[in-house]
This record gives sequence, structure tokens and C-alpha cells, in this order.
Amino acid sequence: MSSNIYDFSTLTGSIHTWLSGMMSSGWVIFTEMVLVGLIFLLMYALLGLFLVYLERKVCAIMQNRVGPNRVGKWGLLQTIADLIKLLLKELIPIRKSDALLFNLAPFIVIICSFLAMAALPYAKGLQAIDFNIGVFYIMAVSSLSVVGILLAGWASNSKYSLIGAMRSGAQIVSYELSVGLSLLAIVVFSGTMQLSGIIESQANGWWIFKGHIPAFISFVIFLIASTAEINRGPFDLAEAESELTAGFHTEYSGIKFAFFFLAEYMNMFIVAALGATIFLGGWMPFHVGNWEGFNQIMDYIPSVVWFFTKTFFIILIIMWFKWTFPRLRIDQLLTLEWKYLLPISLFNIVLIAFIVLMGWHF
Amino acid sequence: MMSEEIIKDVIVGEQEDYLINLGPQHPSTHGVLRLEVCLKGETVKYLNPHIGYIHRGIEKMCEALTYQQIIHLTDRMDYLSAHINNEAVSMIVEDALQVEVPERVKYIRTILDELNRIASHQLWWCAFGMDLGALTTFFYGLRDREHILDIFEESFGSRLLHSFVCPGGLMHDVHPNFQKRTKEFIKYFRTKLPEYDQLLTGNIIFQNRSKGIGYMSRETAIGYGVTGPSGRGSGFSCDVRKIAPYGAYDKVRFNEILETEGDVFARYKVRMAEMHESLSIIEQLIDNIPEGDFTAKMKPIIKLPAGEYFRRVETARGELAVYVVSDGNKTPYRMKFRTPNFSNLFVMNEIASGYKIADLIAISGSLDLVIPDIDR
Amino acid sequence: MNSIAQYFTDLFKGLSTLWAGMRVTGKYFFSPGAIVTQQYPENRKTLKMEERFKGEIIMPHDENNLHACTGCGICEINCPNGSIEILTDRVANAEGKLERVIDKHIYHLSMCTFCGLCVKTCPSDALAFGQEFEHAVFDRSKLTKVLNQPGSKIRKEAK
Amino acid sequence: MLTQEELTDIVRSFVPESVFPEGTQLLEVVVPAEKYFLLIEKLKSDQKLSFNYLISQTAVDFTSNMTVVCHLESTEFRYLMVVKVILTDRENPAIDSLTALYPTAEYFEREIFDLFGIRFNNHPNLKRLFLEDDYGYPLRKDFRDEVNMIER
Repeated sequence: MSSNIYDFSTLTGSIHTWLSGMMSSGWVIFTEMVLVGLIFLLMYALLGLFLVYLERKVCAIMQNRVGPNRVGKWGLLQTIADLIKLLLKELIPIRKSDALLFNLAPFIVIICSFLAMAALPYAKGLQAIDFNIGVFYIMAVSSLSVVGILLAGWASNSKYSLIGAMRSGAQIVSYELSVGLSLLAIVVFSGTMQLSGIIESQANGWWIFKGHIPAFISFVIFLIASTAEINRGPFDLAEAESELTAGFHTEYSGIKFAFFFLAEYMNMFIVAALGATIFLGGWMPFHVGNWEGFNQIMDYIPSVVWFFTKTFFIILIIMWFKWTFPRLRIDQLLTLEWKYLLPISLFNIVLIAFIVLMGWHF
Repeated sequence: MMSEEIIKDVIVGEQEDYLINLGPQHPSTHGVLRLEVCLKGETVKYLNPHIGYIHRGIEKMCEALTYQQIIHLTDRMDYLSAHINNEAVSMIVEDALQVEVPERVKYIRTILDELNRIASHQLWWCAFGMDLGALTTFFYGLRDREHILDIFEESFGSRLLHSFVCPGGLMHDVHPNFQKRTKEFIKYFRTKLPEYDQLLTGNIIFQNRSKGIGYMSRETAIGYGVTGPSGRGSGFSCDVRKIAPYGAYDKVRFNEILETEGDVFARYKVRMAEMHESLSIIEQLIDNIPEGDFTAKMKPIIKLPAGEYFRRVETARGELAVYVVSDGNKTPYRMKFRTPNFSNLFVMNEIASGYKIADLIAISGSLDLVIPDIDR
Repeated sequence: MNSIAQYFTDLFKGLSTLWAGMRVTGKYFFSPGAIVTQQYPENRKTLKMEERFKGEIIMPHDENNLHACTGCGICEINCPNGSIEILTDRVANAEGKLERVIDKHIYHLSMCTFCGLCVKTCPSDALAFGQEFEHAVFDRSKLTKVLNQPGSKIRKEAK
Repeated sequence: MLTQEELTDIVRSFVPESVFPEGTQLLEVVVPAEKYFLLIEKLKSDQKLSFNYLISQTAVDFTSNMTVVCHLESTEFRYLMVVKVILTDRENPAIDSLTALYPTAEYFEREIFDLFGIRFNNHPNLKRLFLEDDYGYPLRKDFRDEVNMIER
């Protein structure tokens, strides 16, 4: 395999050596952490804003509308204007609410999605921390956000919020299983939980192509279950605009509401990125067997571009779901999980284990 | 102090009842309706509708207005079938004075009735989809409804509240383009209706959400006086167009859509089928509008002979009955509107108890309530 | 066995209905030509209302600043909301007789429901519907309009 | 199908005191208040009539009396009938409730109570429907509201 020409480890390595020349190793680590943190914060905010814009544009076009088009070219600055508005809005304290938990909840939600971003490989050599249990880590961290949602619902002292939060709890706890099992399928294939390892194992073909039909089934299950896990339509029962007005964040205003809003979109980005990494080869270019010329051309496209293209492809699919389907009812939601997704994914895992055992995969 | 009293007043159930107020401002009540819902977990134990937030006293206002002036008030009851409401009052005056309305007027009124019915059902379809969380339906429905509203605007000058009918006929003749544009619309909408089915009717999530929910038996429907598509979804044959044909309905062939399941999906199917049926009614009439006058000869001041008059029409939501007591003056002595939504609303407690709160939204959506029509 | 077959047919049937819906939205996603939104303030120049559009009540004046209103007050009687008030004067005409002419034809746009009764019943066709629809103002009193232009006179029909 | 005369005879056999005014648009019957519930119960349960659909129930204030007007329809035979009760006591008018026969009557009667102040005996939940508790009865002819009413 020809080495990827856009390897970020050379860049990060040179920054590291440059910093090491200036200060002691402890300070180097500290400076690097601050730098990485700042970059992530910036990326978090920009990506979140862009995703909100994207969602509004995508749904507008699907609905024969134009979408935001007044602020900036094609309305690109619309979400920034919205952000400024949200920053300036009054934070309304709720009477008889639990002030500590009420204020804590948005931070829990946003910190969880922030944590998960750290382990994602954005390009070759561009990954904040490469755990050897990366998949497990992201799973664990992203499911923590349910705590924030539950707290928000409980502390709001609002009946709508409470119902929304309880729904969300039931939903995330059950769908976590399917997400886990569908990711486990690829872990079984590649034999590692390290995200960089999983990507390396897809150098000669993505798992969705290499893993026969079981991998494809896992991919579909992952799409459905992760849509449910991030509380997006058709599984947006926790918000359920027409039933619970806004569910768990009914009582939030201003920047605290913006936190929930941003976290929701970033969670969507995280699951899409995870799906792209695990099933679609992450930053790996698209290669076809022995077509050397074709593969060469593909290698010239930077790995960052590959990663974001795949991620946004999955994001588009998730948005397409939301803007097409009606919402499920809570019991149907659980039926779908426990009667369809879970048995199928369990069976799928057994099948994959068998395939791996026989060495039938590529 | 004050608020505590109000809270005490609101909580009438048992101690452990989990009461929530759905409305008066809530995305799915389509207006200012308050449903006091008692929940057990997610299940609705009972509910109690509170109305009157936009009670304007139309019946009292009518007592001070002449019959021509009343027309514009009826627009504002069920604003989505404004034309049909207008027609009801006009017909009761024509009945009382025994005026023979020109054939042309009858044809045009019937076509407009059906266009209005389609527009109303389209808006219901979009709002119903949105109640269930399918937000895209809203824009597709409104996109197609715009074509009807454009036809209305061209002929009447207004899109929603067109006081176009007056006792004896019409305010003025329809626009010369009316026939052409209506035919264009029929052709256009025939291509869009299959999309509605693909997007919502066939959708497995939608079917699971609506089948077997909000069961209303035929007896319940008759007992509560639930008419219109909601009643016909329970097998209650209540189409006034068939029972007592008015306008040009005796000259067209159409079916009364009846479903027997009585659930939300049955009511949905009735409305979808009614759109097809309305299209075919318009198709039968649009080419045969006779030439003639657009209004009968009426005196400028209308005085109904003393007596009582009763007239029923089929609006998009059910049976609108108008009851007038006249003492021979130019204003009515008493005017009563039996509006369809008033009766349709109060069946909610009966059919929504025992279902989930998400079903409650679907049920209230399937009854297709227009709140100003309830309050009047 | 049968139930297992049922399970999978249900599953695939369900998925196919979902796909049918996604095809519709997907089709519109890839056909931006289907966008129906009108860009309102931008298209003001080209925006043309229907000729019968009921925007407001106006009293048409001709080039000599003449109108047709005799001040009979029928529109005032017929208005269900009391949005028309007519103030009349008695002015001596050429023959020295006192004749009724309108001083002010006051129209409260804020109370008007556009039922069209005034336009329909006017015996001299002095009123008409205007096409203007941008009625938003910052002060409610601006919605009270005087329909006859200052210095305007009644048009004398050639008898 | 029964003719108007046959219908009249059947009603008269139920309530001999009933009066049938002449020259009305629909078949009308005026019954005394105490026989009102009985008549409608029989109209509903009779196999030949089965007036099972209460189209509308309302009241009219004739200043000398209050009249409660019910429009009934038989969904099976499509008969229409108007049942009227004249209540001469304008201060405290009271009449039996039809809620036991037609569930929809519960709300029609609440509306009548709200707007006319007619009380219904045996009504399960006789509260005002639209207006505040101390508003008065606006559809009575002697109702005056100095603030909100403009006399013309």
C-alpha cells in the first residue's frame, strides 16, 4: 500500500519538537493540551453552527423551500446571528426548580459530547488521543449525556420536561445495546478496539464492503440505533415538539438552551464520524482492488476530506430520516429495539463470529 | 396568594393524579384549546376540555346585524370552510323568502364548496402529519393548497375569509379564468395525491401510530353527534350532501365515504378518499356551468317572514346547522349555529382515555378541530 | 416457522414503505427547481396582485380630482363593523339650492373585515377595492383614512 | 317511511298534551316541561322512530318565556323533529337534562346554561362553558353590558 501523502503526524511531530526545544517536558504537555483544547473548542463551535445551518438548508430543500438566505451569502451567517441572539437572551430562572441541577445539566450534556470528540481520528495522524479501547470509550462517554438530560427534566419542575426526560432515559438505555452490538460486529472483524487499528484494517477495503452482508446489516442497525440514541427524529420522543412542546429543554432559555441545541447537533456529528470511521474506513481513501491508477488518484485527495465527506454523508442520511418520517410512540420505540434490532444484531454477531472463525472475510 | 388559589381550583382529581395542561398555547392544539389531561405514566386517564378562550359571541352579534352582514361573521367560525358557512346562511334566507336561485349560482357554489373542502383537508393533512412528527408533510400540503387559494384570490379577492356568497347568489361573477385554473388544479393535484400516500399513508410508522388508536364506535359517534369525516370513519352515515342535497349535489354522482374501523386511521382514510371524491365532483360540474345571472333578484333590505328556519350543510368538518328565529325584522331574533367542531371536541374524553399521550395528539389531530368554530 | 416468515415479511414490508417515503423527500432534495417560496421584499417590483384583490377600500378619483360619492351613507349603514363614517356638508350649488356633499369619508382600516358590502351596495360606484396590502404602521391612528382627496368634488354626470 | 300525520299520532300517543303548531318548516311538537324527558326517551327508544341523533339543542328567549328547542334526527329513517319546551318562569328556569339519553346534550346544556341561565336537573357537570362565573346570561334579551356592548 502506498503511504498516505497527507500525514498529519509529521506536522504534529514538528510542533512537538519545536515546543520541546523551548521548555521542559511538563510544560510541553501542558501547552499541547491547551492548544488541542482550544482547537477542539473552536471546531466544536464552528461545526455545531455549520450543522445547524446544514440541517436548515437540507430540510428546506426537501420541503420545497429556500431556507436561510438573508444573513450573509446563502444565509451562511444566519446561525452565527442566532448564536449572538441566544448569547444575549435572558437566562430565565424557574421558580421552585433545583437551581444547581438545573444549571448543571446543560454542562453535563455538552461535556459528554466534547469528551467523545477527543478520540475521533480526523485524518491520518490527527487524533487527540488514540486509546486502545477507543470504541469502548466513545460508547461510554456518549451515553453519559443521558444523565444531563434526566437532570434537566427533573430539575426543571415542569411536567412536560419530566415526561421527556423519562422517555429519553428509557430510549437511550435500550438503544445503547444495539449501537454497542453493531459496533462490536466490526470489532470482531478487525480484532481491535483501537480506532486507528480499525482504520488500518480497512486499508484494502472498507468493512461495509469487506464484511459481506452481516457488516451491512450492522451498518443499518447502527444508523437506526444511533439516530435513536441522539434523540433525533423519528426518535425525538424526548423533545416531541407536538406532544411535549420541547421535552426536557422546555424551560431552558438563552445560552443554556443553546448548549443543549449544540450538543444535539454535535452528538449527531460524533455518531456520524464514528459510523464513518468504523464502517466506511474513516480517513482511508476509496480503493478498488488492483486498479493502481485509480487508487493513486484517490490517494491524492487529502484524508481530512475523506473523513468529512463520509461523515457528512451519514449526517445527510440521518437528516433525511428526520425530515421524512413521523415520530414513533414510546412503546413502539421499545418494540423496535427489543423485538427487531436486538435479536437481529445478536444473530448478526454470531454470524460474524462464525465468518471470522472460518476466515471467509477478506 | 392568587396563584395558589388558581392552582387549588385546577387540581380537582385525586392526590396522585398527574395533571398536565395541554394548551391553551400548545403546538398541537391548533388554537387556544386547553385540555386538562390526567396521566398515569404515559397513559391518559381522563381529560377535560376547557374552551371559551376566543368566544366572541357571534350568536349575540348576529342579533344586531342584517342577514347580509351576518355572512361575514360566519367566515370567522370555521375559517377553513368559510365558503360553506356563508352558503348555509345564504340558503336559509333563500329558503325563508322562497327565492329560486339561478342554476349557475348553484353550480358555482357547489364547485367552491368542494374546492374549499379540498383546501381544508389539505391543511388537515399537513397539520396531522406534523402532529405525528412528520414535519415535511406540512410544506407539501401547504404548497398544494396554495393553488386553491390562488384560484380563490383571483375570483373573490381574498384567500381565506371570502364573504363571496350573499343571500340570493354571489357577490359578483367568478373570474373568466376560473374554469381553466380549476381544471389545471385538478390535473396538478391528481399527480400530487400519490405522493401523499407514499409519504404518510403507506408509511409503517404512521400506520402503527394510527391503527387501532382512538376507537370510536358508531353508537358513540351518534350519541356525541360526531359528524363529518370523523363520524363517517366510525360508519355513521351523516353526509348532509347525500341526506338532504343542496346546491348542485343532486346533479352529480359521488359516494359517501364510510369506514367502519372507527380508529384514527379510518378517519384519515375517509379524508383522503374525500379529496379524491371532491375532485371528481368538481370535474363533473366544471364543464357544465350554465350561463346566466350570478344572483337572483333580491330586495336591498331583507326581512324574513316571522317564523323559525332550520338548515343543514356539510362543511369540511361535519354538519353545520343554522337555526333562525325571525320576528319579521331585518335582523334575526335569535340565531343559533350548531357547529360541527363543538360536538366533535367533546367526544375526546371518551375516545382518548386509556391511550398514550402521543396517541392523544393523534386523536385530536384526527378529529380535525378548528377552535374558533367551537367557541363561536 | 410461519411466524418467523411473518416476522421477516413484516420487516421488509415495513422497510419498503419507509423507502417509499424517503424517495419522495429525496426526489425533492435533488430537484431544487421545485422550490415554491417567493422572495417577498425582493420581488416587490414584479409582484402583481390579482385585479380583484381586496386590499383596502379606496375612492377612485379621476384626473380632475372628481369622485362619484354623493354622501348618501348607504355604505355606512351596510358596514357591519362601523368602519365607515361619513361627514356631510350642505353647500349651495349653482342654482342657489343647498345640496348635500361629503366633507369627509372616513374609513377605519383597523376595523374593516373586507366583506365587500360597501363596494357592492354603493349606488354610484364610488368605492372600490385597492391593491395595496402593506398596511403595517407604527401608530394605530394612521389606519384611519379619509378617502376623498382634499379639494375633490363630486363628478356631475352628463344628463 | 311514516308520514307527518302518522308521526304526529305516535307522538300524541306518547304525550297526549303535546301541541303541534301549524305552518312550521319541520315537524314541531311543544310539550310541557315535566313530559319533556319522557317524550324524548320514548322517541329515542321506539323501534319505529329511533330518534337517536340530537342535532342541536338550544334555547330562545321570547321575553315572556324561555323556550328550549331540540332538533332530533333518526339516523335510520331520516325523520327530523323539533321538540320545544316553553318555560314560563324566566327567573329560575329549570328543565330535565337529556345527558342520560344523548352524551352530546351534556355540552349543549352547559352552553345553554352559560348563555341563558336555564338550569338542567340531573346534569352531571353543570358549569359555565365559555364565560366567567359572574358574567350574566348574554343571550337573554334583557342582558346589558355597559362596557362591551355598543347599541346601534
